[in-house]
Amino acid sequence: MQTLYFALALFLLLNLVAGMWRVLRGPTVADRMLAAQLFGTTSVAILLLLAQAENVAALRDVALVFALLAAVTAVAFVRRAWTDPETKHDAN
Amino acid sequence: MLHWAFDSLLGLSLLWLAWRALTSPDLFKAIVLFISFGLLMSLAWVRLGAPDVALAEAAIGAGLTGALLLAALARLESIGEAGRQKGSIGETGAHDR
Amino acid sequence: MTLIDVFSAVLLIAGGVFFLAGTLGLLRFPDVYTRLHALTKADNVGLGLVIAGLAVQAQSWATMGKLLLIWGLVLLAGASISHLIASRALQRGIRPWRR
Amino acid sequence: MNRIADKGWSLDSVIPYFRSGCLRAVAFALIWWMLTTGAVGSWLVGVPMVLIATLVSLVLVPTILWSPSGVALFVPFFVWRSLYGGVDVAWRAFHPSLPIAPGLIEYPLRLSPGLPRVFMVNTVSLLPGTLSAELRADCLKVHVLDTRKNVLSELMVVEQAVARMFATSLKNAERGDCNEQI
Repeated sequence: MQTLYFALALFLLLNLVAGMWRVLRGPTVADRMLAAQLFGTTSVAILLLLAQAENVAALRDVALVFALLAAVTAVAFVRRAWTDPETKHDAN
Repeated sequence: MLHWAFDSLLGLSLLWLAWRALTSPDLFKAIVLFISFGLLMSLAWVRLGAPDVALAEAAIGAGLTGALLLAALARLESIGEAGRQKGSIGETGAHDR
Repeated sequence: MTLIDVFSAVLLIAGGVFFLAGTLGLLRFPDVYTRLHALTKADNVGLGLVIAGLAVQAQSWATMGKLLLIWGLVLLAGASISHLIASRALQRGIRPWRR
Repeated sequence: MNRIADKGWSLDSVIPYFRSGCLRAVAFALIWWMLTTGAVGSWLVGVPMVLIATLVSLVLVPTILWSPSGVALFVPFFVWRSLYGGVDVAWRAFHPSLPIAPGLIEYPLRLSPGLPRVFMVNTVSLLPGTLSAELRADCLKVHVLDTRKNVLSELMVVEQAVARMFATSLKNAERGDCNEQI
């Protein structure tokens, strides 16, 4: 079972690194933010797998914080960083 | 073996992320890279056997600082918009479509 | 390996497949809205399956409850964030992609 | 508890608060138990926290009407449909030719405003092929992954289930607000 947990964690980390391409590529700001969102969900899964594999219960708390904070950054993004009124860049 | 692969992938992507975040000319992209860096750094602390540091890194490094940086960028842009018609500060993100 | 182990392994691997689908969707789909579809649904189902796979192995009821709590939080956050991003994208005038 | 004091202390007005207060205290205690994974010593902090959380939630959201049978019906429906949604979108992402035909549709909401509506909006995003994009007046803009499917009837089923869960009835749809511009 231990091997499976680690293999799956590695696989999820690979997924995460592949998602990095979307952060670099864009094209809109929302796309980059979305990719960061994906990282949050994937890291929650990785942390839970590691918690089970190494039998460290504290990692589940870290996963809980990840789940909460993904929302905080995304709301900060929508409410603050993406408010400038001009739409001409994206409207084409 | 699997531990090894996991750790080296984590370390390499951390280095790469740090480099991209530092050198990116697009501020918004740099912030998102910084947030991802914080998330991966937190995973690295977990692998180093320090879940408490990982907790702090996730909360402060990725969450709080990320939100503050986004707010700061918005402030920068609005200052840039007010100060001039067309310039360099406000041109981030959405531009490269 | 006991029966529970096999069951949990199947759930975990299925979860991994959904995560892969989420990443593929993020990379392949043509615009913000369709990518949001891929992220919210595939990732939440993937995480749900991984959590279900771990929950059947959990040592105590409280641990199982905590896993479910985490899933609920991610679900809630994912759904509301995708709505926020989609509505703001519409406001900003980003047109949905059409074939 | 200020709200109660304002309205005067008649027994009839206190009883619903008392009932939902008890229910919420139990729910918060359950959450605390999960968070601390059953550590006995933590209840020293936990009991005051549960009480404070209950009071704050009563002040912020006085009462929510909900029916247990509606919830019991909704949960399996939701789990099944969201699983189907994941399979659906995964299939589309894996398929070499990317079989999607996205578009926006407008759906006239019949749910009452407030919590039921917010719940509906969040649920829609997790169900197969739909993503709630904008909520305005009585109209929900939904982004659909495949416009060739009949999404409207699915949305109606969801709305019915949500209404049953919050023990409210659906008002008649007024199509005046929708259909203006797509």
